[in-house]
Amino acid sequence: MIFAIMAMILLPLAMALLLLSPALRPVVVRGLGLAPLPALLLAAAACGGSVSAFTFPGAWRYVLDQPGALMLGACALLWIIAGFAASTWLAGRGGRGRFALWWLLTLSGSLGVFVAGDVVSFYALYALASLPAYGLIAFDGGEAERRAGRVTIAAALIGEGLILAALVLLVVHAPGQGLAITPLVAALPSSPYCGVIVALVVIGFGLKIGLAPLHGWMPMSYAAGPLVATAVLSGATSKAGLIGLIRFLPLGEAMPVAGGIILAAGLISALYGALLGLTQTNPRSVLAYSSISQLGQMAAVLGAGLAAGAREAGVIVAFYAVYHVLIKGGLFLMLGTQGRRIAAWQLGLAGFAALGFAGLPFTGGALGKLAFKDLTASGATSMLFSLAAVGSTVLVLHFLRLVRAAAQDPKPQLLSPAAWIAAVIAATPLQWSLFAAVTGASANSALRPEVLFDLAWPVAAGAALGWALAAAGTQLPQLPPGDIGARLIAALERQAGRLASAVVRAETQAHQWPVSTLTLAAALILFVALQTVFGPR
Amino acid sequence: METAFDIVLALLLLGVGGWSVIARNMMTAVIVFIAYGLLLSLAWVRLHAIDVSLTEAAIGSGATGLLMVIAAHKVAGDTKRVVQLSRGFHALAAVFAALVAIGIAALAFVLPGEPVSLAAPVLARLPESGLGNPVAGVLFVFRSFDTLLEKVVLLLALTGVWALARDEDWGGVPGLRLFPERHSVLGLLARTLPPIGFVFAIYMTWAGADVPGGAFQGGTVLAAMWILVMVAGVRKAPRVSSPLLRLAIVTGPVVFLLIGFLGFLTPGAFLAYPEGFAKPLIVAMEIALTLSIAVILGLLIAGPPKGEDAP
Amino acid sequence: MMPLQALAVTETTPGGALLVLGIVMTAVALVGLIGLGGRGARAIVIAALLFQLYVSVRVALMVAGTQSPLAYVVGGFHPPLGITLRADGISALMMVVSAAIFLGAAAFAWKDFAQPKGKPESRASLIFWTALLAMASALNLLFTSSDLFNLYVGIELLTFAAIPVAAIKGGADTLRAALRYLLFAVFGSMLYLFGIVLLYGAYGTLDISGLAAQLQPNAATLTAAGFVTVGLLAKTALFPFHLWLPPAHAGAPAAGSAVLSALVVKGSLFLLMRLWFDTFPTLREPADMQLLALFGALAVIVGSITALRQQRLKLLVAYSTVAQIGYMFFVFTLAPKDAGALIAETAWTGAWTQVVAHAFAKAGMFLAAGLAAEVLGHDRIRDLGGLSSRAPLVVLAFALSGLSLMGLPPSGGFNAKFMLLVAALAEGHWAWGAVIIAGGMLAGAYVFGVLARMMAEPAAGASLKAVGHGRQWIALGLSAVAVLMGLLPLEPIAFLAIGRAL
Amino acid sequence: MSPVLLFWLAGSGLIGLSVYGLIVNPHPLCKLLALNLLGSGVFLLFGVIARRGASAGLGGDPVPQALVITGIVVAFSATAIAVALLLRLHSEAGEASIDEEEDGQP
Repeated sequence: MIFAIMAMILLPLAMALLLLSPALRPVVVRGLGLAPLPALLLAAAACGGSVSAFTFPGAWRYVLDQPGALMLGACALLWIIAGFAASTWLAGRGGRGRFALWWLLTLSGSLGVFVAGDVVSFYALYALASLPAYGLIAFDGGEAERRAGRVTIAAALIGEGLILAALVLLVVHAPGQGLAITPLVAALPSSPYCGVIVALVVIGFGLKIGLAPLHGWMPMSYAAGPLVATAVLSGATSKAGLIGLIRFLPLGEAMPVAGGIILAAGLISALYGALLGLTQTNPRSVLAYSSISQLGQMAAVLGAGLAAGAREAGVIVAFYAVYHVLIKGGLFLMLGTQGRRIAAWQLGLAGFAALGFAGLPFTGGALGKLAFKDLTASGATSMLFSLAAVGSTVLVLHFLRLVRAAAQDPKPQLLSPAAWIAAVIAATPLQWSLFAAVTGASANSALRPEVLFDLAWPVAAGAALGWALAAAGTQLPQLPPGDIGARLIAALERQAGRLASAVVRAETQAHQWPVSTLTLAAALILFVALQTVFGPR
Repeated sequence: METAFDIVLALLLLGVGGWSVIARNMMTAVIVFIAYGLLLSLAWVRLHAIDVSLTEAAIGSGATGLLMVIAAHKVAGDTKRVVQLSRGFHALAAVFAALVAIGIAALAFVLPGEPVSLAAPVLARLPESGLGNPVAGVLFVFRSFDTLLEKVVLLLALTGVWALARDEDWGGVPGLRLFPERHSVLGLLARTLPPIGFVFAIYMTWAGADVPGGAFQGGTVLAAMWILVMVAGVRKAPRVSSPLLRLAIVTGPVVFLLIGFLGFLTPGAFLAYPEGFAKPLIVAMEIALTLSIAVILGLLIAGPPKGEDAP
Repeated sequence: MMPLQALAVTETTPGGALLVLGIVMTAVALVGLIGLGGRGARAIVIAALLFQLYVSVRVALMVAGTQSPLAYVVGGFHPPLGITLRADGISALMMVVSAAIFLGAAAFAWKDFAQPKGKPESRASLIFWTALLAMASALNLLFTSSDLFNLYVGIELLTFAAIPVAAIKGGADTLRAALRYLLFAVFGSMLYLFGIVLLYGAYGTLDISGLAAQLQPNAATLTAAGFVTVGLLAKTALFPFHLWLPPAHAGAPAAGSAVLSALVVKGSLFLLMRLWFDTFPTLREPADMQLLALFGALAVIVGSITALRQQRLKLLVAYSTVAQIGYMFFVFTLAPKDAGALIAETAWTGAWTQVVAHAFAKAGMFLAAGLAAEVLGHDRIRDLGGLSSRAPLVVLAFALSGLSLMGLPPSGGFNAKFMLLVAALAEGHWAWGAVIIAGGMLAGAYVFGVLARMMAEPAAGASLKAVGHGRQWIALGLSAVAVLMGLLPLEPIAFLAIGRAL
Repeated sequence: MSPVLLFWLAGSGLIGLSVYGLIVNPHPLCKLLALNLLGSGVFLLFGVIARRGASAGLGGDPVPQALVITGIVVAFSATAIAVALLLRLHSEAGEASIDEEEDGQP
């Protein structure tokens, strides 16, 4: 199994190295869809709930547990489907070696992060999942795409910084625990900096999953770049943030305050995403807001789990995420077929699958919602989740309307419809087959009438609301992708630019000869004075 | 009387040194600096450091001064002052500089009371080397490693100066021709002085083992003679690629290194002298060094090679 | 006994003669090079550097084998009269690193500084090879000498060797940079010299361990420490005393820049660490050390942001050196004299890992930048497009070095920053921790900016030349070492503490 | 007043003067001159320390005196390189200045 793990991480990197040879480049590009195969096999072996861990010399550790395996499997599947789509799409296109390079690097990190068992590997693979995305987003694009790429990278780098701080604090205040994540997180509640670490973890990974108000980069990022790339970025790499939360929140300990805050943040994000998504006119941005909403719900479930000390929250969220991986990826791939006409049955299929986000009965999404029912059973929480489901429904309908009405994409990115259909169709049976293993309950319980009713009413209400809005011709205001987040980013960009200019001016001053020598003399005097005043006697 | 002399000398040093710092005209500043160097060698005499005094006069004032005169002569036209400093900045610089000076001056009163000195240990072990001059003993026996490295520094300085030749001039002749026309007085001097200087230099080197003097002082005198000859145009400088010149440059360091390695064989340590052979070896080394130092100093002052037909 | 303070050694140990050879053999080669008028210059250089590598590895093996430092009493005259050489763990480490990088740089420059056919020598070849040998010799002297005046001669030797390399191209900008470098460096060494004058005046010895044994915190000593430190800061180009570094390092030929940035600035830095841990361990007071750390932090932030704003690749890389030097100054405050052994050792290992990882990464990066300029005919960052298709190995080398500079695992840069961060956060130095993290993020930004440009399509009308594979592999190899250092375990390395008290 | 104290004061004054000159004098040759002055000040102080250490029948401690001689040679080497650099710069740029041009970057 350890070889499978190594193969999973190294195969894409090896393929990336092969890109150096011009002769092999087309072969590698054609084989993009094969790179995630080891991951799929690996996930299949561990979805049942066994945990295996491997430690290498140098304290590198890999862990394959159920939450990791669930998301690993789903992501691998999406990467395979998107990989084949990408190969076809790239055929004959300029710069495909470049695209394949960024693709393979992201792939390696995006899958590896699910099995990383020590802080260093995790940090490395997390970075690998985040940073090369720039090349995918900015591929062949203009200034707008490059800016989207820059913003994505900036968000990723800031997240990396916060996470590094959290990791080091974890290590420092759990002396003698080594670098493996599990013992470190187990020692976390007794750390004097527990609150700080949890805050850093939540903000750091929250940035990755677009937790409002840290979501501004996500709609910008998903609106740019080739759709085949957006599919994997939205479906697969965003889950790196989720696995981060699962791994680094001490879910086994009841931490009501921290859990409550995360729950609240997640729910706010869930509702915010659903609501603000309605103000978008680009289907890609709508999907991005849907991601914000969905990932917000997942964070909320984790928060609820943390508040209650429910260790199983991790598995449950991972299970719910499986559906999101495939459907979100699939929907983006579908947008890539827009140059062709989308048949009515296709739209229906997409609608059915997307309504799974709202918990439409018989979808895999419904099973996901059932799985976390127990954790979110308290009155207000449950109500808010239902409200989020209503919002999701309205958002999905808005999305479908946009897709149907969309004129031909100005630069069609013709992808084969087979790809998205495969992803969408695979999701539901996958969820059904995994349900029992995750919850321990039979999947048939999802077919009980009262359960069906519980699941169906928010969808029905949402549908009614959506229909009513459409019928009344209500015009919601239109906001730029990223709404206040985008404003925030623009302001930050301006301020950062101003700050950088000021720093550069200061540096120019400082490196003038008279200034520098004067500083040297001043430093000399200061140094001796400090020594004399504070120094030893 | 002596104290009065010292007070006048110290004040003169400060005054002349300060003048060279604030002088507007660069050539004035440089000439003042040379005068300052001569005053300084007097101060060294007053500090009972004759070896240093000779070196200061030869190198610190003489050779350095000559280099700076040449430079000041060539850049005399420079007027551009890109950075205009404000009055406040000048004041700030003056304050900081004064603070540094006051801080250092104050140390005179707080230096640990017991003067420390290695004079006794030096004298105790000097007889092993057969040398009579304790400074030479430090330079060539106890800390000969420093002296060896200092020779490498000189070689490197030469490399650094040569690095500034133009590629097309490489291999040519160093361009120290201040007076293109034959100059009668200079020519006369250049013909009569060198033999005297040569003898004097040999003496200084030879004597350096026992009384103040040594390879550096001797080498400087030789270099001065050589420069005089070159400046007067009596003899052309050799091409920098000339094998003979290269040989002269490296002779000193090679002999030094060889004697250093000889120490590995007997008595068994790098730069240690075989018992009883210390003095002859050191004198041999000094002679070789005098030659190399003279050539290197001359070349350093002559500057990078110039093309044959450069003006 | 302070943690990490050097243990005194007074007698020549077996193998001590290797230390002399490590310094003198390159000097012999240098003398030979000048004497022979450039005949066989490259063969002499390679032979000398190979020998130096051999000596360095032998020294490292002997230090590791005996777990104690090597020492050599030059001429048999013990301090305070004579000079001793001494190699502890850090000396041995730096000797090996320096020999390896010098060899890499020499191999890289093999073609650029060949003797022209039919002529005995060209200016560039004589000067470059002589200076290279002198730098190698001077660095070994700095790594092993334990006499403060001898070290003064060493830092001057190093500077005088670096100047011709910086000036060898000969344009007005380059010359200006070299002159700045020389004047500022000499200013620094004069301050250093005055410091040791005071020390001699107070203690009558210049031997590092002899001084440490009798050190009193009196005014003369404190002043001396100040002068010595500030002088060396000027030579190390710590912000804001970096005025000479970017133009000088950017103006040198690629192999020269690599050596200057990777090793030469480390020479005076090594001396500074040596002084504060071995000569003045008792003076390591928080106030002053915080001042050093403050300069370091400013270097990290200002250097990185300025690098981000550069338009020329070599200047960007040079400013990145300004920033990376800053990290090394955290060690002074993160390993205080009253620290627990574990934290002190973690900070110590982190700092040396940073020194070594930066050396390899920066050497690789400068070589890559040089190759990029050769392929494109310019080094404007805006127009780096097309490099990835023409010379992918160059881009790879740049990326691997960048990985280490950003501090992403697996890389030596990560190990260094991780350990420094551990020490910073363990002792509650939140500000320095934040700076270390922010520096990594900024480095990520400038490395990524360059990589994105390199991966772009070539600019219209750009004509790309081919460069030899050999030199690309050298750049890649050096960068790869920086990355492979990430395989070391994240814990204090015992070798670095050989010869010191814990 | 002993010569020791006198020359110590003179040396510190020289160091102060040269630091001032080094900071404010714009022409590199003036800076070089200030550096030489700084060096001579430092050497003079070393000489004072040597004089303080007069013992065993010697007028001064020979070790600092020897070190000063080495120091003078090293300083001279620096001067030689600096002058060569300065003159070459002068002939390349028409003006020897180490201040950056206004537009440092092309």
